Amino acid sequence: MLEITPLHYSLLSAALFMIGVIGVLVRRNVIIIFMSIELILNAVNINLIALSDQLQDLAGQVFVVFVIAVAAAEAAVGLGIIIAFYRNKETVNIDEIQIMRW
Amino acid sequence: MAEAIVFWTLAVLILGLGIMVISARSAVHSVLFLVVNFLLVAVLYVMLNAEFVAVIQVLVYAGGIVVLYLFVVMLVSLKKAPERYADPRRVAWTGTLLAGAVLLEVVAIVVASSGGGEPAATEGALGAADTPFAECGAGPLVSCNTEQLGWVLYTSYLIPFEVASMLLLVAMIGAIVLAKRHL
Amino acid sequence: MSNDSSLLSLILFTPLVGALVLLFVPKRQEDAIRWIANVFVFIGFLVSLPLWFRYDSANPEFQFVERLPWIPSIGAEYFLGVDGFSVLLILLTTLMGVIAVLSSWTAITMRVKEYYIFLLTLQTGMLGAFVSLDFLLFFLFWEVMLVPMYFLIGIWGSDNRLYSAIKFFLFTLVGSVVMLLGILAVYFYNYSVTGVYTFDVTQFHQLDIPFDMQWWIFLAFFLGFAVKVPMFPFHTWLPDAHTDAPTAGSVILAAVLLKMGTYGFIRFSLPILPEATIAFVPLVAGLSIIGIVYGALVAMAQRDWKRLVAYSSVSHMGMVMLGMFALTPVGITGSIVQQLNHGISTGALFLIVGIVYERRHTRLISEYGGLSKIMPVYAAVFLIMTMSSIGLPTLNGFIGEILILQGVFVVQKTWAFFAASGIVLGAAYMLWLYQRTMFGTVTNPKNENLPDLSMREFVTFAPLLLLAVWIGLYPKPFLDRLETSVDKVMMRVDSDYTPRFAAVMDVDAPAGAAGSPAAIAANGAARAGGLDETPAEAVAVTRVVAVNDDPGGPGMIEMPVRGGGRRIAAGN
Amino acid sequence: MESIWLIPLLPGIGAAINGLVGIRFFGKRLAGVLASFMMGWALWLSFWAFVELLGTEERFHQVTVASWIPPIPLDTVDGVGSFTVDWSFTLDPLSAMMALIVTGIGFLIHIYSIGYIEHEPRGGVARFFCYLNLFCFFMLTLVLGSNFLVMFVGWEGVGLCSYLLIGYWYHKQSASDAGKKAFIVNRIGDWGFVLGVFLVFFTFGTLDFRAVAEAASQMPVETAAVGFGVISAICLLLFIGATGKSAQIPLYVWLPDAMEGPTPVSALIHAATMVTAGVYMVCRNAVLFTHAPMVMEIVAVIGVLTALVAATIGLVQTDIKRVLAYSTVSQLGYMFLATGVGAFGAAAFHLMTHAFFKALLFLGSGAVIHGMNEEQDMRRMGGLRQYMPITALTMAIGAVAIAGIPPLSGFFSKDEILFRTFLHHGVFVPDRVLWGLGVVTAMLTAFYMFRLINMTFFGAYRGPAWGHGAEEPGHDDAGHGDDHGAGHGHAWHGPHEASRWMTIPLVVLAVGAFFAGFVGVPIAFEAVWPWTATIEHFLHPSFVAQGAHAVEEAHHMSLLGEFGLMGLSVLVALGGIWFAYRNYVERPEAAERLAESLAGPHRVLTNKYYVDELYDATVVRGTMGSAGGLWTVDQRVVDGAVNGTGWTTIAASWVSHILDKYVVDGLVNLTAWICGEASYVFRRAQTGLIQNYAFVTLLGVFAFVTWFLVAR
Repeated sequence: MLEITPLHYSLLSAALFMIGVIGVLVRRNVIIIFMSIELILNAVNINLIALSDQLQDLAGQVFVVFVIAVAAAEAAVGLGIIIAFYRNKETVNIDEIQIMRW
Repeated sequence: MAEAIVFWTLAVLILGLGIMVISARSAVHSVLFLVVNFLLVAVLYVMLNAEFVAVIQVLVYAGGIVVLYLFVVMLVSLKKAPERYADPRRVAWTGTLLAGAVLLEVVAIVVASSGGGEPAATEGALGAADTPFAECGAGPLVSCNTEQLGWVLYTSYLIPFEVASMLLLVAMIGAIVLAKRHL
Repeated sequence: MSNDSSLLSLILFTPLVGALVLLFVPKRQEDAIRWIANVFVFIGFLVSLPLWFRYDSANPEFQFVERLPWIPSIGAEYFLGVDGFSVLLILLTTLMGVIAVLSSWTAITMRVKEYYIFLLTLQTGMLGAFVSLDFLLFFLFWEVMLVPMYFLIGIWGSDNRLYSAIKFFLFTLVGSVVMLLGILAVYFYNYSVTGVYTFDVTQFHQLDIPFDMQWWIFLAFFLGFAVKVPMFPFHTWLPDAHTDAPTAGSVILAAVLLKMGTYGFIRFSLPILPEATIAFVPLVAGLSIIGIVYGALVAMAQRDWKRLVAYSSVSHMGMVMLGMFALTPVGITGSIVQQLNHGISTGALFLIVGIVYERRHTRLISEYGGLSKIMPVYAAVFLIMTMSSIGLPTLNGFIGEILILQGVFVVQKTWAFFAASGIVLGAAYMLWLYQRTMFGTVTNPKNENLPDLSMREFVTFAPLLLLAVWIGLYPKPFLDRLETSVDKVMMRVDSDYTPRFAAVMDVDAPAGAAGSPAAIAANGAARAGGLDETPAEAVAVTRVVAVNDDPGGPGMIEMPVRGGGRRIAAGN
Repeated sequence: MESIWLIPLLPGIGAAINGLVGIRFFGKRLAGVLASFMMGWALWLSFWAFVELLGTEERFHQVTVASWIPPIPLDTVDGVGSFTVDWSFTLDPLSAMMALIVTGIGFLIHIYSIGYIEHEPRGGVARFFCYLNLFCFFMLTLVLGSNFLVMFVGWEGVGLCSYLLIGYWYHKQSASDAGKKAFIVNRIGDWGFVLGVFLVFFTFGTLDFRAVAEAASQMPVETAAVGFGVISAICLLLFIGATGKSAQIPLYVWLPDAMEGPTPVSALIHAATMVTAGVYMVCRNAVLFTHAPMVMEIVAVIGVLTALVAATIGLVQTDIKRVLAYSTVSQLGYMFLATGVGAFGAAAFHLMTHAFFKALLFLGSGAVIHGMNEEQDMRRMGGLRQYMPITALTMAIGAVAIAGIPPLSGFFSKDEILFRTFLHHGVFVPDRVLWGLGVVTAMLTAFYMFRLINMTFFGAYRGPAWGHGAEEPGHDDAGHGDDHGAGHGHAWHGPHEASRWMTIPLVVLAVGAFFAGFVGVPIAFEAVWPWTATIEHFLHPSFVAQGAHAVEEAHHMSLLGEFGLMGLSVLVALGGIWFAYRNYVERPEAAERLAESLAGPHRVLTNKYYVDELYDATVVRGTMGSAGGLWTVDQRVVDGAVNGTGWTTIAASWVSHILDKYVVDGLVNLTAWICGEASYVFRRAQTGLIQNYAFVTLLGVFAFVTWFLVAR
C-alpha cells in the first residue's frame, strides 16, 4: 500500500482511461468529447512512462512523444472540423452530426 | 513514504479533475480543469524520471493544445449547451455503467497478474544491457535522460520522427483549410 | 542516307506539331489560328521538298529509312521508308495540304480552331500511311485518317453531313477490319516460315505464300482498299462524302485519301500476293471498266455540281485501277501518274466548286450559267482544269490516260476498247457542265455581281496549273522516279521480267539482302527455270489458268506453265 | 531547218502573251498585230524551211527537241519492246507544204480578223487572237509532228481550239451547243484514233511515222485474198479518227453547226486547215493505207458518199455560211476519195487548192455578212456586187475555182482526182461507179456555188432597208447580230465594202486561188507546159517508205481519153453554172417552182436528211437515258443495298437492345433490388451517432476482457 509499484500507475491510468471513455460516451458537446479523448491519451501516456521506467527502456518515452505529436495533430484537425461544422450547422451537438449516415 | 503520499494525492487529484472535466456544465470550465489535469500528469512524469516528456507535456498539452481548445470554445458561442436537448434515444448511464464494469475487470486482471508486485529495480540490469547508450552506464535512467531520449529519437526512431513531423505539417495545413471560411 | 536519317519523321510530324501548337491558341483569335495553320502546313511542304531532290531514282531500295522498335513484344516497328510511289504521293499530299488549308481561310467561320486542328491531324495521318513500311504502323495511320475526316465532314459539312460522315466512316471501317484480318494472316504466315514475328513489309515482299492462302488474303486486302479507291460496287460513300464535305475536305478526300486505296494495292497486294493478283486481274479489270463507264454516265445525270465531280473521280479511279492491274510497266507507271493527275485536276475542280459555293451557298448547276462573263479568270482556270481532267494532250491527264490505255491495250484489247470510251463520255459530261455553268447569258440575278478570284484563291490554283502543264509537257522527271519501283513490282508479278536497273545492280552482291531485287530476280529466274516447283505454285498455275482464259477477244493473256508469271501472245 | 520546232512555238508564244497579259492590258489593234506578227514570223520560217528542203537532196529532216515519255518496257507482238515518245518534228515535202498552207492562210486570216473583229469589246479581241494563235500552234504541231502522239497533241488541240472559237460568242446558246457538239463528235473519232495508235505500237513497237512506214512496207499487202489483217484494222481505226476530224459520214454533223463561230474561224479552221487534218493524217500514213486496200476502198466509198450527200444538202441551204460548210464537207469527201483510190498526191493537191479558194469564199462571205450587218440569209441579199465590188469579184473567182473551170486551181486538182478515180480498179465496188458519183458531185458543186453567188451578188436587192443615223434596220434572223454585240451600237448605213484589213487578204487569196493550180498541171499537157505534176513529184517521197524507192507508177491512158474526161468535167461544171444562172438570175421564181414540184425531196434536203434528228434520237437520247437510268440504279440499288445493310443492322440492334434491356439487365436489376430491400433492415444499425458506435466498441472491449478474465 505504501510502496508504489508500476501496478499503481497502471491502475491510475486505467481509471483515468475509463473516465475519458465515460466522457466520450456521455457528453453531447463535441468539444468536451475531444477533451475526453485527450484524457484517454494521457492515461495511455502514464502507462507507457511507468512501464518504460520499470523496464529501463526509453522506447516508452519515445512513444509518448509520438502520442503527444499525434494528439496535437488530432486536436488541430478535429477542432478545425468542429469550427467548419459549427459554421454550417450552428451547433456542436454530436447527435446532430450524422449527415454521413446511410 | 513521501513518494507514496505524493502519488496518492496526485492520483486522487488527477481522477477528480478528470471527472470534473467530463462533468462540467460549461465547456470553459472543463477546459480549465483539463489544464490542471495535464499539469498534474506532468508532475507524475517527473516522478517517473521522464523529465523531457514532462516538459513536453507542459509545453504542448498545457501550453498548446488546451489553449487551442480554449479558442475553439470561445469561437463556438452556443446559445444553450447541447446537453439541454432532451434525447429519448440514449441513456447516459448505460455507458457509465459499462465503463465502470470494464474498469473493474481490468483492475481485477491487473491485480491478479501482479500478485504482490516485486520491486522494479530487479529488472534494471536486463533493461540496461541492451540499451543503446553505453556511456550512461547501466545505472537507473536518472542522469542525462533528455540526452539519451534525443539520441534514441534521432537514431533508431529517426524515420517515425520524420513521419511525425510530416503528420504535423499535414495536420496544420488541414486545420487551416478546414477552418478557413472560403479558400 | 545518314544525313536524311530523320527527314521522314520531320515531314510526318510537322503538321501534328502545328496541331499541338494550335491547341494552346485561344479560340477567339481566329486569324492567328489561320496564320499558324498555314505556316505549319507550308513548312511541312518545304521540308518534304528534299524528297524530290535527294531521292535517288537509280537505287531500287527503300530510301530515307528509319527503323526503331515500337512494340517489340509483337515485333511491330517504327519503320519508315519511301520509294518512287510514295515520294510522289507524299509530295502530292503536302502540296494539297497547303492548298486545302489556304483555301479554307474564309470558307470556315465557325469552330475555326478545331477545324484546323483536325485538318493538320489528318495531314499527319495521310503522310504516315505513305511513309510507313511497317504493316501495323500503316494500319494505325490508315485508321487515324478516318477520325479527323469524319469530324470534318460531320461538323463543317453541308446539308445531311451526319449521314455522309457516318456512311464514310462505317464503309471504310468495314473494309479496314477485313484488311486487318489479311494483315494478321500474312503476319502469322511469315512467322510460320521465318519464325520471326514482324510486320516488316520489305520482308513480306519476299514471301511465297501458297496460292489458296494468297487468294483469301487478296480478297481481304481487296475489300479494304477497294472501298477506299473506291471501286465500282463500293463507291456510294464517295458522292455523299464529297458532296457534304467542306471544300478543303473534298479536296483532301479526292486528292489524297482515294490514293490510299490504290497505294495500298501497289504497295501491298501486288508485291505480297503476286499469284493471287494475277488470278484476280479479270475481276478487278472488269470492275474498273464498269467503274469507268458507269461513273461517267452517272456523272452525266447529276444536277449537283460537286456530285458530278465526285462521280467523275469514280470514273478516273477506275482508270487508275485498270492501269495498275494491266500488270505491265507502262500500265503501272501510268496508273501512278494518273493518281497524281487525278489529285491535281479533281482537287482543283473541287476547289472551283468551293469558290462559287462560298459565294452562293448552292451547288445546283441550274443556279449558275454565264459565269465566264462575270468571272473570266475563274472561267479560264476552270477551263484548263476541265481539259486536264478529260485528258487533253499537253496537260497532265493525257499522259496518264495514254500510258494506262497503252499498257492495257497490249494485254487485252477489249478492255482498252471500253476504257477508251470513258474518254468520250468524260469529254461529254465535263463540257456539258462547263457549258451549263460558264456559258450562256447570266440568267440568275444573284450571279450578276459575283467577285472574280481573289489573290489568295488564285494562289491556291497556281501550283496546280503549273503542275498540270509540267506533267503534260515534260513528265520525264516523274516517270524517272517511278522506274525502279515499278520494276520491283513487275518482278514480283511477272517472274521473268528483266528490270531496267539490272545494270545498276551488282548481281554478285550478297543476294539474300532484304528485298534486294537481285535476290528476287534470281528467285524468279530460278522459278522460271522450274528449279523449285512447289505444290503451292502448281496450284497457283492451274488456278490462274482456270480464272484467266476468257472466250471474248483473241487470247491476249496466256498463262505460262511455270511460276505464275505471264507473257503476251501475238495478237489476232 | 533545225529550228522548225520554232514554227509551231511562235504562235504558241503569241497565244500565251495574248492570253496572259493581252486580255487585261492590250488594245484591240495591239493584240491583233501581235498575233499576226507571230504568224508572219512563223510563215517566214516555214518558207525558208521549205526553200531549204528544196535545196537539199535528202527529203526527210527530223528534229528531236526533247524526250517526252522516257522508254518504258512494254510487250509488243514480237517480245518486249520499249514505249517511248519524243517531242520531235519532221520536215518532209508533205509537212512542209502543210506548214506553208497553215502559216500562209493563217497569216492572211489573222490580218483579216483584225478588221473583222474590231467591233468586239477589247478583252474579247485579245481572247479571239489568243485562241486563233493557239489554234495555229496546235495545227502546226499536228502537221510537223513526227510521231503519232505528237500529231495527236495537235489533233486534240485543234479540237479544243475549234471548241473555243465556235463557242467564241459563248452567250449564244446555239454557239456553245455547236462548240460542245464539235468537240464531243471529234472525241468519238479520237476514240478510234487512239485505239489505232495503240495498235500501231503493239504491232510495230514504235510510234514514229517513218519507222512505222519502214516496218509496214516489209509486210504483205492485205488484199482480199490475204484477208483483213492487223494493218487493215489500224487503218480502219485511224480512219474513224479522220472521219471525226474531217467531217465525213457518219461524223460530219458537227461541221455545219460549227458555222456559229466567227467567219474568220470558219475560214481558217473549218475550211482551210483543221478539217483537212484527217486527209493529212491519211496521206501521212500512205504506206499503211496502201497495205490495206480494203480499207482504202471503204475510205473511197465514204469519201464519195460524203461528197454527194453534202453537195445535195448544200443545194437548198439558204444560210450563206452553211452552203459553204456543206461545200467544205463535200470537197473533203473528194480528198478522201482521192486517198481512197491511192492518189495521195492528188488529195494533197486538192487540199492545197481547196485551202485557197474555200478560205477565200469564207472570208468573202464574212465580208458580205459584215457589210450586211450580220445578215446571213441569202434570201435577204442580192445585187450586192454594186455595194461591195472587190468582195464580189474575189468570191466569183473562188466560185469559178471550186466549180472547176480551167485554168483556175480547182480544175486541176479536182480533175486529177476524177482522172485517178476513173483509172482505179476497186476491190468490191465496180469500176467507174465512184467516178460517176464524183462527176455528179462536181455538177452539183458548180450549181450550188453559183446559186450562192447569184443569190448574193446578182438580181435585185432583197435585204432590209437602211435609214440614216438613228433607226436600226429591223431584222429577225437567228444568225444575226442583235445578241452578240458586233455590228451593234453603230447605226447601219446599208451594205458597204469591208475595210482594207479584210479586202487585202481577199485579193491575195484570190490570186492564190487563181494560180495555185499550175503546180499540178496534168501530164497530158506536157507538150504545152513543161512543168507537169510538179506537186505530185515533190510530195511523192512522203507517200512511200524510205527504203522502197518504188517509182511512181505512171497513170496513163490515151491523150484523147484524158482530154475527153477533162472536157466532160468542164462541161458538167458549166452545166451546173448555167442551171444556177437560169434559176436564180434570169427567172428567180423558177427556183420556188422547182422546190414546190419536188416538195418531198426538198423537205428532206432542207432538213439535212434528218441525220441530226436521228443521232439525237438514238445516240444522245440513248446516252442521256442510260445516264439517268444508271443514276437511279445507283441511288436505289447500289446505294440502296448499302443503306439496306445499315437499316438491317439498326433493326437487329433494336431487337438485341430490347432483349438486353428487359432480360439480361433485368437480372442485374433484380439482384440490386433485393440488396436494396434487405438494406432497409440492416441500415437501422447505422444511426450515424458516433457515441452509439463508441458504445458498441466498448461493449466489444467488455466482451473481450470478460473472455480474458474467464479464459484463465
